[in-house]
Order: sequence, then C-alpha cells, then structure tokens
Amino acid sequence: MPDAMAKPARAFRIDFKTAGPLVALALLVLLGITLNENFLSYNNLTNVLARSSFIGIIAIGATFVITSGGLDLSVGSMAAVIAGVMIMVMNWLIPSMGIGWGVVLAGMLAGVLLGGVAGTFNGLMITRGRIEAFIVTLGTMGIFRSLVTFLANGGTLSLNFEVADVYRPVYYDGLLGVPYPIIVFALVAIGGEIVMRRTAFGRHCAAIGSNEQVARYSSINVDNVRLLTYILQGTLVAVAVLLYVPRLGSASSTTGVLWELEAIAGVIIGGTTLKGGYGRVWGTVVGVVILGLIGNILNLQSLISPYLNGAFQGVIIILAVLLQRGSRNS
Amino acid sequence: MPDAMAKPARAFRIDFKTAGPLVALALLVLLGITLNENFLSYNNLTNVLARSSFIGIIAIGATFVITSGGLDLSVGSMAAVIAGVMIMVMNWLIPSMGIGWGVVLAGMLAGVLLGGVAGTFNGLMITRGRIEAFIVTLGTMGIFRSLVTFLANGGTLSLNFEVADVYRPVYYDGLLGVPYPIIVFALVAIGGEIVMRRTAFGRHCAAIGSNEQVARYSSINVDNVRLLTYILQGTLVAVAVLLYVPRLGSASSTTGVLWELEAIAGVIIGGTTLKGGYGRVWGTVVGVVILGLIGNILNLQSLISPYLNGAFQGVIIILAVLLQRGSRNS
Amino acid sequence: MSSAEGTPASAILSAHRISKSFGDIPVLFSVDFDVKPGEVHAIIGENGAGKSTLIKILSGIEEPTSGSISLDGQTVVLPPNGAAEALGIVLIHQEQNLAEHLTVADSIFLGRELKIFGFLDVREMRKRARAVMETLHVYVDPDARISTLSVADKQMVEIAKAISRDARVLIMDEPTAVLSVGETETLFEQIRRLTDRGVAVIFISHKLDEIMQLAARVTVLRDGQLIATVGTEALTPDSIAQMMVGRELSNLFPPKIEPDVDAPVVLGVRNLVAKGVKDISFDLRRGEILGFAGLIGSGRTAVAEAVVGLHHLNGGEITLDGKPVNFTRVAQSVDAGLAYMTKDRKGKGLLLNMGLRPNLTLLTLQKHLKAGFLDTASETRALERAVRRFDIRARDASVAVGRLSGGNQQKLMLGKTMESEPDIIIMDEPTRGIDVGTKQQIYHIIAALAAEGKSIIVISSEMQEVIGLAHRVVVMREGRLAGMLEGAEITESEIMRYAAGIKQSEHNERINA
Amino acid sequence: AQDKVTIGVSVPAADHGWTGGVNYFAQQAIERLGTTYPDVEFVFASAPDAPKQIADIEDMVSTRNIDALVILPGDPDAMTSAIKQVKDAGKFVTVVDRQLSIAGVENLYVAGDNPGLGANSAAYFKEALPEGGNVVILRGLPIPIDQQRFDGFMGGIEGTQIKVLDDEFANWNRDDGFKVMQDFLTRFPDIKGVWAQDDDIALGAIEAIKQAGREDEMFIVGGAGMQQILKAVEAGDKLTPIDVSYSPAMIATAIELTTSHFTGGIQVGGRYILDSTVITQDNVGEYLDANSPF
Ligand SMILES: Nc1ncnc2c1ncn2[C@@H]1O[C@H](COP(=O)(O)OP(=O)(O)OP(=O)(O)O)[C@@H](O)[C@H]1O
Ligand SMILES: Nc1ncnc2c1ncn2[C@@H]1O[C@H](COP(=O)(O)OP(=O)(O)OP(=O)(O)O)[C@@H](O)[C@H]1O
Ligand SMILES: [Mg+2]
Ligand SMILES: [Mg+2]
Repeated sequence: MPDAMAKPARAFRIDFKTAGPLVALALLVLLGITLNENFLSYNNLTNVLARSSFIGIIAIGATFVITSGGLDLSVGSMAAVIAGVMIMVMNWLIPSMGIGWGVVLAGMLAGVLLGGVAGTFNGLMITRGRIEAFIVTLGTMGIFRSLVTFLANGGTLSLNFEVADVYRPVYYDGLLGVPYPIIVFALVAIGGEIVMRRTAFGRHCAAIGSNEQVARYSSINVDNVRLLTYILQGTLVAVAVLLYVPRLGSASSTTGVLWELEAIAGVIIGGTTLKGGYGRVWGTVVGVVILGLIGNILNLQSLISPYLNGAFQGVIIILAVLLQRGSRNS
Repeated sequence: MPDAMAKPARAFRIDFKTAGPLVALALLVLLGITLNENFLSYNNLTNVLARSSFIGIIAIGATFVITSGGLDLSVGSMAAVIAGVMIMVMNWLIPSMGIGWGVVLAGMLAGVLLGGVAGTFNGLMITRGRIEAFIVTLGTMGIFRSLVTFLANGGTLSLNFEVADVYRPVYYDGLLGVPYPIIVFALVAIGGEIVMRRTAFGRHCAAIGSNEQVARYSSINVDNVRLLTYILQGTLVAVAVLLYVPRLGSASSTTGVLWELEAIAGVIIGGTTLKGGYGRVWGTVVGVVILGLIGNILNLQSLISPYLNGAFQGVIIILAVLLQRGSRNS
Repeated sequence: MSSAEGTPASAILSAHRISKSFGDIPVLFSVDFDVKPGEVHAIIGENGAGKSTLIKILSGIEEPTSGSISLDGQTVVLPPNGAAEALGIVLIHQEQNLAEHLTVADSIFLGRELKIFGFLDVREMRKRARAVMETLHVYVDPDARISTLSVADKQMVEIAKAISRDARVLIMDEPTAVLSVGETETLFEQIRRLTDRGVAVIFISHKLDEIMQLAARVTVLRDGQLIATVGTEALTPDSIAQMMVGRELSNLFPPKIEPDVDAPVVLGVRNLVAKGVKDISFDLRRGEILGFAGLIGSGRTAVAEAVVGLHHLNGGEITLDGKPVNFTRVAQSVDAGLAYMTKDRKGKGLLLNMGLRPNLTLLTLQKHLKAGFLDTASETRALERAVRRFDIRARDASVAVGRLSGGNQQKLMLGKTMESEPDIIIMDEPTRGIDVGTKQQIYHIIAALAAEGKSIIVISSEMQEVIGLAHRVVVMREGRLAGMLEGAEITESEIMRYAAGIKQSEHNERINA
Repeated sequence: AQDKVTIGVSVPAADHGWTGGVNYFAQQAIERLGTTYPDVEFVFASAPDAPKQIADIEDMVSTRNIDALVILPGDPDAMTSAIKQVKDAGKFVTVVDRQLSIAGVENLYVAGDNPGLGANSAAYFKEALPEGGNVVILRGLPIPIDQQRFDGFMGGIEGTQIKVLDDEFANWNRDDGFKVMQDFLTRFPDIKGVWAQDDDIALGAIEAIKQAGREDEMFIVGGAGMQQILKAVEAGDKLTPIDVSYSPAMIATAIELTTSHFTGGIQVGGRYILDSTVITQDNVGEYLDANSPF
C-alpha cells in the first residue's frame, strides 16, 4: 500500500530531473528548425558539435572535480598555457625534426604532460596544502594566464604555418564524415560516463562530494581521489587543446578566457550538483551542447540585437535548469 | 603531560585562523614599505582604500550570501546596469529638475531601488524557483551585462558634465580628510559585522549555510532569509555604485567586469567558508584590502614584468590563505 | 581496580593502558579492554564516559595518546580512517555515517566495491545488498537514495554495511538507539549468527536489558576510568546501573499522575493524511502524556512533522485548543506553543559546526533580543540553565557540538526544544543515546511537565519508555492508527500485536464517529 | 551581379570603448546600406573571443549563405585559417584593422595604422618635450595591437631625452586607467607627459591627475578619437593638447567598400590604410560627431 502511493510521485520526479536537460535541448532544436532551414543541415550540426568539443571535453573533467566537491577555475588559463607551450615546442623542434607528424606528435605529448603536471599542481595544493579549491585555482588561473602572456611576450604565439598545415586535419578532417573533434568528444564522454557509473573511482568521487567524513571512514583515500580528479581535469584540458591548436594555430593571452565559467555552466545545466555528491557525464554533454546551440541559434536570426545575445543566453540557461526543477515543489 | 603538550598547539591554531588574513595584510604592507617610500603616504593609503570601497561594499553583501550557502555571480553586471540606469535617469531629469542635488538624489534613489529589485529577482528565482544560485546568477549576469550594453548602444553612457560636477565630491571629498567612500565602506563594514554577529538574521544565515534542514526544523523561514541576503546584496551593489558613478561619471559594458570574482575572492581570503555556515565581515574587509594592496604594490615597482602581474596576484592570494591554514595539518 | 580477567592469549583484539586526550582534555585514563572470538563484550557508561572514544581507538579511527593495541596477541598500530577494516575490524559509528547522495547498494559496498574486469559489478552488488537487507528483514530498494530513507532504515543500512563485511571484530556503537523491538530482535539474531562463526562483537548500548540479553561480559566506564569488566551472569540491570552511575537507581519511571478526566483536549487530529500518513485521528488532553509506538517506518515521525507544519497536509484537520489550525511553517506552530523535537539530531536537530550556545537558542532567538540585537549574556544564562537542567557535559561552550558525545548532543537538543517553553511537546525518541541515569532525570522532567499541565507526545521505539511514561498509547502501523491503548492495556505484548498487524482496532472508527 | 547579396559582418564584442565604437559604426552602416540597397542583406555578429568569432563566421557560411564577409578579427593569428576557409569557399573577404598571419587571404584590407599611432604620438612627445623629461605609459591589454603601438612609440622616442619611467597595463578600461595613474602619481613626483594609448584609459587617468591636482605639470595623449577627448581638444584643454585618430568608423568604410563591390559594378580590392592622424585644435572639427556613442 505505501509503495503504491509513493511510487508514481517518485517516478515522476526522477523522470523530470533526468529528462530536464534533454527537454531543453529538444526545445532549442525545435527553435532552431523554425528559425532557419539550414539548421538541421549536416554542416551546421557538425560545426556546432565540433566547436562544442573543447568546452565539452573540459567540462567532462569538471564533472568529476565538481562531483567530488571541488572546483577548478583555472581550466581556461591552463588551456591557454598548454596551447602556448605546445606551439613553442613544435616551432622549436622544426629545425631538428623537420616538418611532419613527428613534430606534431611531440607537441601533443608535451601538451598532455603539461596538462597532467598543471592538474597535479592544483590537486596537490588543494589536498596536501589544504587550501580551498576556489582559492588555489583562482590563483593558478592568474598564474597560468600571466605565463602565457609572458611566453608570448604580450603578443601571440603562432604555429609555423607548414606544421599547422600538417596538423590542421586533426580538427577539420574526420572519419566517415564525422569530424575528429566530435569523435574525440564522444569517446571522452562515453569513457567519462563509464568511469563515473561503473568504476570505484567514480563512486568514490560521489561519496567524497556527498560526505567526506563517510568516505574517509570507508577507507577511501580521499586525498588521492581528489588529486586524481584534478589530474584528470588537467589531462582533459590538454586533450581539448590538442583539438584547439589545429583550429586556431595560435595562442595568446586571450585564449580560453571564461572557458571555466562555460564549462561549469555546462556541468550544472546537465544536472550535476555544484556542492558535490552527484554528477552525470551525459548530462554535462547535453549541457555543453545546449550552450553551443544557443550561440548557433543566435546566429541564425537577425531579430535580437546582438547586444542582447547575453540576455538571451542567460534566459535560456535559467529556463533549461527550471525545466529540471519542474516538479520539485509538488 | 598531554595537557602541557596540547595547549600551545591549540592556542596557536586558533590564533592563526583568526589572524591569518591580518598577518598576510601586515606582510603586504611591509613589502609595500620596502618597495616605495610613498607607500605609507596618506595619499596612497586613501587612494587604495577608496578604490577598494566598491568591491569592499559588494563583498560585504557577498559575505551574507555565501555564509547562507548561496552565491551571486551577477554583482559585476548588476553594478554596470545600475550605474547605467542612474546616469540615464539623471541625464533625463535635468530638463525638468535642472542641475543640482535634486537630480543627483533622484538618481541615487533610482539606483538603490534598482539594486533592491535586481536582488529580489535573483532571490526569488533561487528561493521560489528552486534553481541553483550559480545558474540563476550566471543567467542574470548575462542579462544585466547585455542590458547595459544595449542601453549604452555598445558604447559609454556619460553623465551630464554639470551634474557630474555636482556629484563628484561624493567620491573625491570627505570628512576630516577621510574620503567619503572610505567612510561609507567603514560604516557598511561595521554595520555588516554587527548584523552578522549580533542579530537573528546573521545567526540564521550561518544556520542555513551550515545545515538547511536544521534551520527549517528550528523554525527559521529559510526562503525568506535567503531572499533577504540577495536583496541585501543587490542593495549593497547599489550603494557601491553610488560611490562609483561620481568617480568617472560614466558606465559602459566594461563596468564591473569580473567584480564578482574579486568580491568572492575577498570573502574567501577573509576566512568565510565558500560552502556556507561560517562568515565574518571583518575578514572580508581585510581580504578586499589585501586584493587592493596587491594591485597597488604591483604599480609601485618596476621589477616584475607587467606581463606577470597576474602571476604575482595569484601567488599572493594562495599565500594569504595558506597562512590561515598554517597549522591545520599538525 | 580493573578486573580485566580475559586471557590475552585468546583475545583477538585488546587494548592495554589506553589513555586519550583531546587537546588538553583527558577523556580516557589507562583503560584495559579485550574481546575474544565468538564473544559479545558490551561497554556501558554514562554519556561522555568515553565509550565511543574507546572503540574509535580500537578501530584505528582515533589514535591513543598513550597505551597500545594488540591484534591476535601482536602489538599493532592500527591504520587510520577505517583502513583497519582490512584487518577485519569493522565499526558501526554512533552517529550515522552515510553519504546522503548515494544509493543503499552504493553505501553498503562503499570502499570495497565488487568488480569484474576492473568495472563495478553493479548487478551483483545490488543483489547482495538486497540479500543482506533481507536477512535483517528490511525491504528497501537497493537503488533508493539514502536521503530518502527514514532514520531507522538508515541505521539498518549501516548495520547491513557492517555485517556484510568480512569482520573478525564487529564494533557497534549504540546500533539500537533508534530501532524498535522487532528490528532489535532481528539484529540480535544476526549478531548471534556472527558470534557462532567466531566473530568478536563489541556492543555499546544504554538499554541494559539488551546488554543482559546479548553480552557475555560487560565493561563499565565512568569519566574515562575503567570501573570493571565483569561477566553478565553475575549482574542485574540494577547493579549495572549502579556501577555506571555510581548511585542507586530506583524507580526509573516516576509514578504516573493521571490527567483530570475532564481535562480539555489541547490537540485534536482528525483523519490526517500527509506524506507517510494514510489516515489517523487522535486527541491529546491537557496534562497528558501520549505515547506513540510502532515499527520503524510506521509513520509516527511523519505524523509529528505534518502536525507542526513541516509537511504539507493532504487532508484532515488539526485543532489546537479547539480551534482549527493549519501550520505551514514551524515558526507558526512554535508560536502557538507546539514544539517538535526531531530524532535526527545530526541531520535536522543540531548545527554540528557551531558551539552550544547558538544551537541552544536557535529556535528561540527572539527571546534573546535586546533592542533588536542579540543579547549574548542572556543566551549564556539560558545555556547555563539548560546545562544544569539536562546535565549537559561539554568541555566548554565554544566546542563544536559535533564533538560532544552522542548523549550530550541529545540533551542539548532537548534543552533547545524546551527553550521555547511549549504547552505541547512532541518528542521523537527523546532519550536516544542517553544513559540510564540521565534518562531517569528526563523521565522525571517529562512527568513534571505533564503535572504542570503541559501535554506531551512521546514517540519512542523503546517499549519500556512508552509503557513507563504514557497515559495512553497510540500504536501505528503503515501510516494508520492500529490501536489505542489505555491503562492496564498498555503492555508490551499488546503493543506488539497491534504494531505487527495481528490485531486491528476499532478505535479509529470510534474516534472518527 | 546577383539578385540578392548577403554580406556577413563579424566584429569583436563591445568590450571596451573602441570596440564599442566598432559595433556602433558597423550597425549604423548596415542600417544605412540596408535601406539604400534593398537587395543586399546583412548578417551581423559580434563575438567575445576567437573561438566564438570563428563559430560566427562558420555559421554565416553554413546557415546564412553569405556572399561576402567583412571581418574585424579580434585575434587575427587565431583566425587566419578560419578566414582562409571562407575565402576558399569562394566568398569575398574583407579584413579590417588587423593583419592576418598569412598574406593574400583577403580580397580587401581596410586598416588603421597601429605602429603609426604609436609613432605619431611619439612625434608629438618629441615636439612637446624638446629637452626631454619623464613620461609614463598606460598600455592596453597584452595583445599584439598593444605591442605594435608600444613599439611604434618606443621607436619614435629613441635617441631623445624622454625617459619612460614605467609602463603598466590599464586594460583599455577607464577604471584601470584611473587606478594605474593614481599609483604612478604616488610613485613619481616628476611626470611631464602621459601616453595612454587609448582614450578610455586616458579618461580614467585624467580623473586621477585632477584628483592629485597635478594637471598643470603634465599633458596626456590618448588615442582613437573619442568624442569626449575631442571636445577637450577643441576647447584647448592643456591637459589633452592632442589626440591621435584611430577611428572605429573604419569598419563602416570596409562595409561600404564591400557593398559597392556588389552593387556598384566596380571591382574593389587591395589595401586601404587609414592613417592615424594627429588631431589638434585646428583639425578637430572634422572628427567631431555628436551622434557617435564613442
Ligand atoms: N573529536 C573530539 N574533540 C574533542 N572532544 C571530544 C572529541 N570526541 C569526543 N570528545 C569528548 O570526549 C568525551 C567522551 O566522549 P565519547 O563520545 O567517547 O562519550 P560516550 O561514552 O560515547 O558518550 P555517549 O554515551 O553520550 O555516546 C566527551 O566529553 C566528548 O566531548
Ligand atoms: N523524506 C522522505 N522521503 C520519502 N519517504 C519518506 C521520507 N521520510 C519518511 N518517508 C517514508 O514515510 C514513511 C513513514 O516514515 P517515518 O519516518 O515517519 O516513520 P516512523 O514510524 O516515524 O519511523 P520511526 O519508527 O523510525 O520513528 C516511511 O515509509 C518512510 O520511508
Ligand atoms: Mg611595473
Ligand atoms: Mg558515544
């Protein structure tokens, strides 16, 4: 008897919470279709997905960090510094290695290493230094940003054009018509979802974010798991940059500005709790795609003054989350 | 034996946590003195304090919001839109009211009202709409920013020159040699500290941030208290703007950019917990002054490449908080 | 003075001359303790005596200031943070220790997830979780989130979590504090099953009959000192109580003073429907103590929470002094003189990171305002009163409440509720985790309040408490009133019969008519 | 040539005074030309950063079928290859203000002269401070344009007695201009000239100088021709003797030229460099425009 009464209410709530971002996404797609017949074109959709892939990959890392109760504000600056160093490494290796994939691969390796190191640094300061994640990553945000400005001498670091030509296909080509960035994004998303749902690490992230003490008493090495989330975040930033560099071929002090906000927004729109304890990777993917679509839809029409783009964006973000809350009060 | 051993450690820890930001502040002042003999000059100190007053007043509002477990990312954009509207209102009233304090007071009133309304809007969306504060204020951040860009037509809204002359003293003059912004900042700080420590509202904020359920079971009207923190935040943003407008007499889409980050950073450096439950207004004041001094010190020396300003800032912020954590591990 | 007569050779886990101080406050003084395979060794003592601290040391959660631990006769330094589970030492904490966002199955396997090929074997974990829960006769969905469970169900999850581990030494810190007779019985069955397999069990409880029933030996602590370790067969509940408290404990319950027959009904509830409540009606008269009994999850808490305005009413009517009321916020019921004390002191009762003073006055801050500002001196006076009245023992008032012993937290919560000077008090498990000595005091306080003309509802899973205190008893079952007992009808067997659904009552209809 | 022509216009977001002007003048031009030539449709977008701007032009190509693109690239190096793709797709490309990192991509280049802005400012400093003297520099953001202007200025004063005491970034922002100038004034008792590189910064710095009561000791040169500064130049304010033009209206010129490529039947191409002219009290009249928000 009690079950009979309780069940429908519960099922309903869960459905709404789960489907919320999907509903918002569907509504946005509908809006896009009515605004422009080219919206559903293959080109437009791959464009949107491909360019959402940077933020998307970073946001998947952020999902783990946030689920375990942390925060990383430094991802945008980190992306800039990784891009800058990758470009410098590649340019510097050309005389010895010549133009070709060798240089590109060496640059990629350097990028991934640097991402891991940067993430480790954040993670160690937070776990061993016991400083609030907000403060540590606010600090490193400034440090990384300065570093890239310094390396670029206030200007832009540009990849040698011939190497850039070798590297370009990594962004612009694809497999079976699906651009590589989308493929990588999808792989990272699937991997992330599996790690979150189906590994002890994912479970431990949620436990730590929900109640650190409980996790500790369950003999989870809280510091190590936390540290790992930041290393993962750093590495995924690097992966995103591997796709970013062939698109822009340069890095400057303005690279990646405000990416952190966008990544966090994607995570939260996707249904992950900002205070930790519950996270879902697929939600993040939906959240990031929603953000990408908003920008795209704004470009499909000329009705809204471009000055009001931000307002439109803001309204959609709030609405997307409102949909998830739909039945909370009932 | 155990007593004798334990005692100093404990005294040490408590002192450190409390005094942490003060120690950091003292060290910064020492650094400033060694770098430049004018650092301690009356002019320099009043300059720094007066220009810290905007962020400071906003950060005091943020202390309440954060203590009760919330977050307001929209304060910077809100400041811009309030400044813009104030200027428009004053310019618009000149034909009917003439140049004089009447116009200025009307503008001020409009500003404070708008701040209250904007804060109420944020608060209602969060408490009645049950949307995460992060999302709501990220949304309104975009909305407010767009609004001011739209109102200024992408450019700058400038206050009529004659009215600006009437209004100027509010920033540049003072009482007994203390500039008004510093006086207002001090009054808001003292008021804030009293409200936080000595009123039911302050106690309720901490209770809600500490455990919302307990607060609810203790007959606290959680939603109303939350709502009030956002209204207070909005009003204090408006107060800050009242001091900001007479300084340069203009507002544009760049006004207040990143103020939210600076305000939150000041709050956290001051020792308030980002997840809520504990807040101290005097700490916030110290935190904001630390941030102001960092900028000042950077401008007073030529040793550090300006490219590395951000790195210096980041390092100091981390160190300032590290000082508070000093003996946590022991 | 100590008489730890256990032969160390046969003990699995033993402690030698353990002392512990928190900061400069000593909590344990040179305590010896041991537990043998297949034995249940109980620890008893007043609130704050150091029981929880001792077993935290025995499981590596806390480090002793001095003294040593040996496992299988070998002196060891236990690894911190529950890592001692790997050595077979499993602890159920006094305060519930579950992550609210996780599911039941997640929680049971947290920290030792089952894997296939490196991935979580979710299906197997769910299956086993359901199986363990079934051995405890708890039928919650393994995929239910902890946050949706009742306090008692959470406790059962904790127990399931502990017994599903490969324990050699199972330590339980007041596992039965929120359990009713039925659940306690199931738990004991499981404990006996484990001891038959040679598991050593350390058991802490303030319920002396449980100790008598379960334990072979009892260790008594007082103020951090080891008083004695003795075999249970040589003891009676009275003699244990005397050892604990250091004085004679006669008459745990004060004599019942029946309310006047014509005492007015102060609280009337008619056909109440709310979350977890199907349909219930009852009256509370002035000067009456009304007991609420039932199995866990029978909806007693839900009734109380609906009455005070914590939950939305889906139907029915509530009257206060004859006037219909519909509280939507707790503040309204408190203002009307109706106070509710939750049983979930950690989740809903106390702010663990704050000191005693702000916790005590949180419900009644309005009383401590002077010209609109908080009057700390007045708060301090209130705290001093409450400390005296409820015998709250804390190092100093500034210590975070989360660091108080469980019983002292409970007493503080009692003090907090009483601060509002209510005319009607609903107490949910009022003596949860409180030692017999203080229990007696509290029972006397409750009886005195009733004698003064206050009306009290006592929701309790401790049968003796309901029987010993209440003038009438409401027995609930599945969100409905199963029976209403009065006078001589109030017996354990009668309550059980209604609670288990063996007997149905016409009282419901009678009242409705 | 065609029945219906669509021209995409992409500019950086209005994140400081000058880009605000760019947005304003672009939309003015679009409105004006849109009514003059009903067959020309304009698609306008402004983007806060390079990835967004690339996204904008991708969308213009794939969903709005543009025939021509007028772009003021916020970060030209980052956008070169994306713009090249537009060109490769057969569109007419006009690049404004900022040089792409490879030559020959654009059909038309309409540009201001950043090094010239620095050099012209330097020329005035040389003239105003023949005996030399102490100056401070308030720079913009650490991006290439800033570096070009800075290098132009430093090259211009090379070999003179003019001594640069220090330079700091003021982020093309009034508030930061105010702060940095306040601190320079605290630090240096003797300043003869201030080069602010941008009028927004200059406006902030002027308030700081006035607050310190040192407006008689020094002069300040900004850049870009903001109305508020031009009015002061017109009034003969000693503090702001001149300004150096770097008009955001160049975007309008570019849009007009591109439109006439399609409507006027004339082939437009090549490079149009708009000088960074020194604006003095004598020629300020040409630059004043009461309607400009910039
Ligand atoms: N982490 C801590 N910091 C400071 N004091 C503590 C801490 N933990 C326990 N104490 C103190 O140690 C004493 C013993 O506490 P303990 O929890 O062991 O009591 P207990 O016997 O379990 O009592 P109860 O029956 O109430 O649970 C108490 O005075 C308590 O305040
Ligand atoms: N927050 C909640 N969300 C969902 N269901 C709940 C919630 N709280 C209680 N319930 C359900 O409502 C019913 C009544 O629970 P309640 O805790 O009131 O029972 P109880 O008899 O007071 O329990 P106990 O015997 O432990 O005091 C149970 O089925 C319980 O699972
Ligand atoms: Mg310098
Ligand atoms: Mg205990």
